[in-house]
Amino acid sequence: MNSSLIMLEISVIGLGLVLMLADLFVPAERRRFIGYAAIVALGVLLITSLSGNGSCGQFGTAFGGMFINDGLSLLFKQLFIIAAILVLFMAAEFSDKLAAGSVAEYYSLTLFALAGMLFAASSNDFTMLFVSIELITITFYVLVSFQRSKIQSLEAGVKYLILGALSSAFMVFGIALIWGTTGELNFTKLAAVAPQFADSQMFLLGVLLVLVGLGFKIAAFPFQIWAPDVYQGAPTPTTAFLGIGSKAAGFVLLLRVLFTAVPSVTAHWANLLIVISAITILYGNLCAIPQRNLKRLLGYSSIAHAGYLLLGVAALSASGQSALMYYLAGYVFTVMAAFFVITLVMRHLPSEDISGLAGLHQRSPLLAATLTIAMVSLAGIPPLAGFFGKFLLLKALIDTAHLTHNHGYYCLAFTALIGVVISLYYYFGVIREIYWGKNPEDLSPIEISSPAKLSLAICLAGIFWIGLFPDTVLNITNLAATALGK
Amino acid sequence: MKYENLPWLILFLPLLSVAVITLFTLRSKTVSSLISIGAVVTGFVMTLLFINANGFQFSGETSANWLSIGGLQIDFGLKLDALSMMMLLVVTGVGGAIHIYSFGYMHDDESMARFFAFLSLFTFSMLGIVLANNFLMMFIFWELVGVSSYLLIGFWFEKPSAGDAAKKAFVTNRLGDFGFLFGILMVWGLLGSLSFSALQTTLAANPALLGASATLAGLLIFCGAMGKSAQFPLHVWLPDAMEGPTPVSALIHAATMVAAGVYMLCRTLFLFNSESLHLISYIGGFTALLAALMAVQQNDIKRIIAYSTLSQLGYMVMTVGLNGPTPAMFHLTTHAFFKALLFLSAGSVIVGMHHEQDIWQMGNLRKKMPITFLTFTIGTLALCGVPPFSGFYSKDAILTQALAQKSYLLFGVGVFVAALTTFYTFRLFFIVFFGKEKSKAASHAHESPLVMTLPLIALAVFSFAGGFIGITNNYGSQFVNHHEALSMAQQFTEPFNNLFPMACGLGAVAVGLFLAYSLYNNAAADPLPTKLGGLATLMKNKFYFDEFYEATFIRAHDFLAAVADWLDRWILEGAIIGAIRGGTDLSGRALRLAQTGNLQTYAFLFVLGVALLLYFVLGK
Amino acid sequence: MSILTYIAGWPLLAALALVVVPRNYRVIIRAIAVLATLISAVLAVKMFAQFVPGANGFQFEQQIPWVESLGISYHVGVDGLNVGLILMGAIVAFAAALCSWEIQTREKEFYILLLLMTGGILGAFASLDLFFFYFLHELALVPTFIMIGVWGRGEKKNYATFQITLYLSIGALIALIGLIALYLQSGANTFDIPKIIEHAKTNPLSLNAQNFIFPLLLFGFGILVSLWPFHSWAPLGYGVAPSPTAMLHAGVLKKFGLYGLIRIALPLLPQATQSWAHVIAWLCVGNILYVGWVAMRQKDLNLLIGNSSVAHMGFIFLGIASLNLIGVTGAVLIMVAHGFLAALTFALSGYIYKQTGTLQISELGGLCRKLPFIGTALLMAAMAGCGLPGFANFVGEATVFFGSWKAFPTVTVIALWGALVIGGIYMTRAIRNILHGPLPEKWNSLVDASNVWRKLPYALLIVSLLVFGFIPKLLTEKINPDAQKIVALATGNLVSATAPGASPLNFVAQNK
Amino acid sequence: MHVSLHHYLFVSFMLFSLGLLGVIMRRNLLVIYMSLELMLNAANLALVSFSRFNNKLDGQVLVFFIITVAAAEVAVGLALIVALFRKRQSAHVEDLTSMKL
Repeated sequence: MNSSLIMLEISVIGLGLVLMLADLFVPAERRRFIGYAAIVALGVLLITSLSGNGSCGQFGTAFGGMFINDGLSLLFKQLFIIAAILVLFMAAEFSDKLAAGSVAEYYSLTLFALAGMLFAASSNDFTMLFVSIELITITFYVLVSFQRSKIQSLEAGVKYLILGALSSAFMVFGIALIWGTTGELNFTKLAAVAPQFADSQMFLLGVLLVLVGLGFKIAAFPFQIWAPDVYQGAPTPTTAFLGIGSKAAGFVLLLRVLFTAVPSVTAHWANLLIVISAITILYGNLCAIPQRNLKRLLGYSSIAHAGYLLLGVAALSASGQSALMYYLAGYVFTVMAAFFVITLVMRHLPSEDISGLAGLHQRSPLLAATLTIAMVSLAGIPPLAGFFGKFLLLKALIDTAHLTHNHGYYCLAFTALIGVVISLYYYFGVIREIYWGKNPEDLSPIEISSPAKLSLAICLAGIFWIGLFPDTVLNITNLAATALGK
Repeated sequence: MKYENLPWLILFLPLLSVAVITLFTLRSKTVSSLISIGAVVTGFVMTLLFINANGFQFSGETSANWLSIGGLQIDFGLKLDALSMMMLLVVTGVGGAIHIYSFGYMHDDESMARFFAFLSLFTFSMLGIVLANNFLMMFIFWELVGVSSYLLIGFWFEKPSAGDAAKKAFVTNRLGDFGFLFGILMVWGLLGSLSFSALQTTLAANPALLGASATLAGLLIFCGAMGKSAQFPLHVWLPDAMEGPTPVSALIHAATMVAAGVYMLCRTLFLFNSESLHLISYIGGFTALLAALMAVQQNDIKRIIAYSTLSQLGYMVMTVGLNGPTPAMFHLTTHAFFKALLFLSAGSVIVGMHHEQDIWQMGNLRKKMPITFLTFTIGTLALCGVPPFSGFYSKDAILTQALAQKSYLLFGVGVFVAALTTFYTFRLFFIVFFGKEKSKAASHAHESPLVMTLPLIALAVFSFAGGFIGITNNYGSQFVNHHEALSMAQQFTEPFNNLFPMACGLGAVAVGLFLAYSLYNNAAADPLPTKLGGLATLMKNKFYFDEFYEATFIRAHDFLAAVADWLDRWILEGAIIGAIRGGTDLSGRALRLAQTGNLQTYAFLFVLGVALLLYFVLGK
Repeated sequence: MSILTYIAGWPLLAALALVVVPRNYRVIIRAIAVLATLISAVLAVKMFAQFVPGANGFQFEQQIPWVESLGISYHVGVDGLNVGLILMGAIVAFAAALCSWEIQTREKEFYILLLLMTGGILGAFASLDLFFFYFLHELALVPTFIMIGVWGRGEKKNYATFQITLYLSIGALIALIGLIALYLQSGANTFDIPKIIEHAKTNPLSLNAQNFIFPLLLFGFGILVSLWPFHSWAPLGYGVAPSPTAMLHAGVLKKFGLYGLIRIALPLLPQATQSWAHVIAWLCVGNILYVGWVAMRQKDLNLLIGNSSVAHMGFIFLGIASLNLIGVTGAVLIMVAHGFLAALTFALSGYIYKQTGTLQISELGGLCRKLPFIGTALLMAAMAGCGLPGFANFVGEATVFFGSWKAFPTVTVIALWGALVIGGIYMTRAIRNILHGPLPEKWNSLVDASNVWRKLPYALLIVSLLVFGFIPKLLTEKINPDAQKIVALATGNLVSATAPGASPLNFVAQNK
Repeated sequence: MHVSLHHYLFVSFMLFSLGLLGVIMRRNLLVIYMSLELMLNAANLALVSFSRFNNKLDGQVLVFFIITVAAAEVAVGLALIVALFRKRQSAHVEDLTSMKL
């Protein structure tokens, strides 16, 4: 077995530990620089991974098939690292609102969560799945409740804790049942034997319970209930990371389980997936309509986006999966941009009420434009990332519809359409607040630190690049999707 | 044909003058008016040149393709034959006179340049109608005539009444045009062409082509004439159109525009079958009678003349309907002369009276304005048809035609209307020029300047001699296959060949004259209302047509508009869209009630979700 | 590099440039915007002049692969159908940029959005790739929203802003689903319209597919074109929009859906088109008659114009529904003509609003006295609006009538009534109440469009209307050959589309 | 009496359901948390018994993982609850509704 495959994960964890130690020696006012150091390190890792001679560049399996490096894991690992980098930037901006002097802890916890995600990306075994998910979740318990001075942060933490534990309990039990019936924990092996158990109720129950756990992570109906509260209460960088990292981790695992481990079962669940994603889309968008708190609004919208992403799963086709990943890639930058602006604009406000955005176009045209672009991209309007992603998803969906003659898919497509239109209402409501919001109480210009500018630039570049030049990313995602198949 | 380009010049000079005036010379009254006058007078000269180069019997076309889309071939072409050339003369000649007259009449109006631009625009459109060689082109200029009359009637747009009159004229004409275009489409659909000559040959080859819809098509086309020539039931706009400046009334509402309808009927006569012609003739006769009756009780000098125009147009249409295009065009031409003359004289009177138009404020003007008095008299005699004035010949031709067609009812109507005409004209004549001054203005009236009286004299000459200078020959050569040209002497005595209609005509004149004299010589007030009672008020109020249309057509459209608007506002916008909006919003507010914020509920919903999932998959 | 790329590219480039220009350099910002639109207008005229009528295939073509795996490529080119539209769009955009002097606050944002919108829509008309066709059109959605929201007028602003945005995106998304379905069903595995059409010639779409896709396109695009009963967004939105936005949107953007129907639906879904033609024809009645009546009722000038422009869409739909060469050509003619007209009317109403601060017709009156130029222009616009010969609209409408007469006589007659009578009524009423009559005291201070820059946009648009009204051949000879191809594909036979020579008998034969 | 796999599974189902009920019913955070642990251990029991009856060891290995993870979870969780208790002077779920709708 070659442990060189997990060098990336090891180095991330090591980095986290180093940061913790560094915390002891660096004086409090300098600690935000720890973050920048971490960012640089992660940047190096990212570049190596992109250049292909990094550990995750070389494909193969380790730990007796528990751990796999393939196109899928590569793509997701890169996304995770990018997300982490942006989150660290954000945290550096946010640091003064975090518990005094404990910034470094925040950084290292972020890195541990990242490590969990990296493991999730290449887990090919239920044990690995469980451990990585728990690593992510437990770290997030802390990250969510990190603003200990703020009651809402703690409350969000507890809610996340209880419901997270509940879901993992279900998941564990599901794993137990799967293993009990099939005697396999490894996805690849399981795929071989699964067809025999296709009608064993206990096996199906097990799979469903695992899906419950994953459904919780991606905040899909009917396990979406936690999302708004946690998004609202958590410190903004955490919310961002939660909205991208752990959602993406959930999705990569979902893909692995559904299409690598039990494809024979999944094939029968088209209608289940259709219904789930349809309801998820509608729920998220409808609830968001009257919402005034921006972070909570994005919480609801992230539910809706889970629904859109599930379109790609429901399509049950390689193009669907690739569309899903494409959409996620765009989603990373878009959401990051949104939360970055929220961080910069609202960190000094008591609550994240939308009215806080009034007059933003005067206070900082850059931030105004960025948030607008983020909202437009979320709404899925050209020429931004969100549009091409939705386009691909719809295309995959209609393709399946016209191959399988399952009219449910058409209904799903129209549901998505309705969802998009509803979402336009509240996303554009945000834009309205930015450009012609009523009586802004504060018109002082917002000064933006250069690192913040840099990361905003990264986000915008990503949004436009993925929206305007899809070819490269699309090839990667197609590759990843093929990796899933075999 | 010789001078092939002349007609194009004749047509486009006025347009050019419009362009020049609007673009450059709006500032200067004189230059603009001279440009416009120059355009039309040059046109007149060119027409003369062209005619004596080609002669009246000549007939030809010159055209260029304007639009060609598959089966739709539309030429921009000029048709030149006796009919159009004669009309060219009338339009440019009478028009020229009126242009010159207006130079004096409008002299102290600060937007005179605009006036002349409009006048040229009108001339252009009218010439277009006259020269058009196909239906669509005729329709195009038809519309342009409509709009230029709209502009001219509404020239004094600050006056609300002027604005309203313009609007009314436009919309009423539009109603006619609706039928016209409808008919054009129908004809095109059946015969596949729009060019008059092509249609004529096609129909001559195979008369059955129009088939069952022949009558309908004919009547629809007639609708156009109904609008422009103000035939019943679309006659209501013409009297109001008198809001425009008097030269306009003379040019548009006496000489040219209103004649367009009749001209168009003669131009497309080959399309009409006997049924449609029959109906047309009765509409014409009825209009003639109706208008004459209305005229009897009007007191506005211009309106009286306007109503007489209506009834004369009725004559013409009736004659066309009686399959007599030659007399119709004959009367059209002479009418153009003497009616323009009357209007312009009336204008001169109005100027002399300082824009007083009520005849009961005038009186004894023959002393104050001798020239005007003279020309007016000539006009009156011509209108009434006193020999040897032009009107006598044309009206006699009409009556003869009616008799020849054995349509005795219409003949009777014709004679009766002749009597009425004489009556109301001389009523006007006596009240205005005889008796004693009925107001200060009348006693201070003065003669108009030369620039105005000269055109009067010119027109007077034609009104006198128009009857026997060979107009009928020219038209006859157009319509009657083997038409033998008459010498001037023959024409002079022509009516006396068959005495009965002439006798009736003259008798009618005599009766009318006698009545008018006995009632209105030195009358201070109108004795008629007391004599006629209800009928008089009916006449005075134009038989309540305006009120009737107001109550039906306008009201109906406004009602439908109100309904549509209501539907749009309350059902579509309010109910349906509102329901969708509100429904979505409400369902959102309802759904989020699930987010109680209570952990227990969350856990419960979570478990419920699991149960749901399991049931959905395993339960079945 | 195709000239089309420049026509659409300059505005977008200028928009980018404006981003870096400091906001207080107002003159420069304005100059850049005007210049960019001027350049693309000039280029468009050049392109229009160089266009060879009846040349085989597309002209000024350019193709750059964009996403090979999906068969998406940046592919622009013109034929008779869109050459006029691009010209119109470019000119209107220039006029709109000139009219933007009425914008006094936050010019920078305004011009950026305006240029974005312009480039997008010009590109959309030029593009021959389903994806870009949609993609570029959607660029206008956000600018429209922000422009109406920030610079709009009236108290219904917010409501109208959201209604227009949501309504339009519903339409766009429905159309998008239709387009994707078309892409998949065609089996050509490319978004390239000419390729798809070629492919469809040999193996056409199944009847089911057609009957599924056509309604999506019809109603998706129909919503964008304010087809009755999906029209209510238009008057509302244009009522509150700042005039440059209204000019671009009502004049140019609105034609997108119609162009889409002609370019995509007719040739690719012939059977469905034929079976739906009646529906379209009768929906036109809704536009022409019903909305015409609504227009009669309006108290606000912009609402009146908005409704009348909705009514005009009816004629275009009628032309398309008639499915023959004459009708389709007429439809394209009106699309061009109405573009100029709508732009002109909204520009004028914008001027009047700027001067008087109201568009309530009852408030106005006698303006011809104080505003001779604007008044005359408005008079001409109104006359063009009720189909007066000499203006391009008449040619288009007449052609449509001739075309639809064969297919739908009844509807044609109704349309005639709407065009001649109802149109005449509300236009003359508007003139009577706005321009004619005595001038109220309070308007004695009004000033007319004085210098040439102020007059230029109006003059430009009027001239365009007159040119195409007097010499329609300029357009028709370009439109004809390609309209013929489209009609041939849509009806499946060349004979009914064209009757060369038009000898009476074969017309009779066709009526049978 | 011979104890078969199903008996073990039944017991673990019972434990699981008990834990579930506890989570839904009880108001005190700590008790809820304990019930969650109960559910985890129900899963453990199932795993162990499975591996006992299938003569495979992976199950028991997984159990060790679960126990470890659970320990970590408890550590974090209790700390969180305590922190919250400090702020609120209550560990009752009804008091945790500052964010809703």
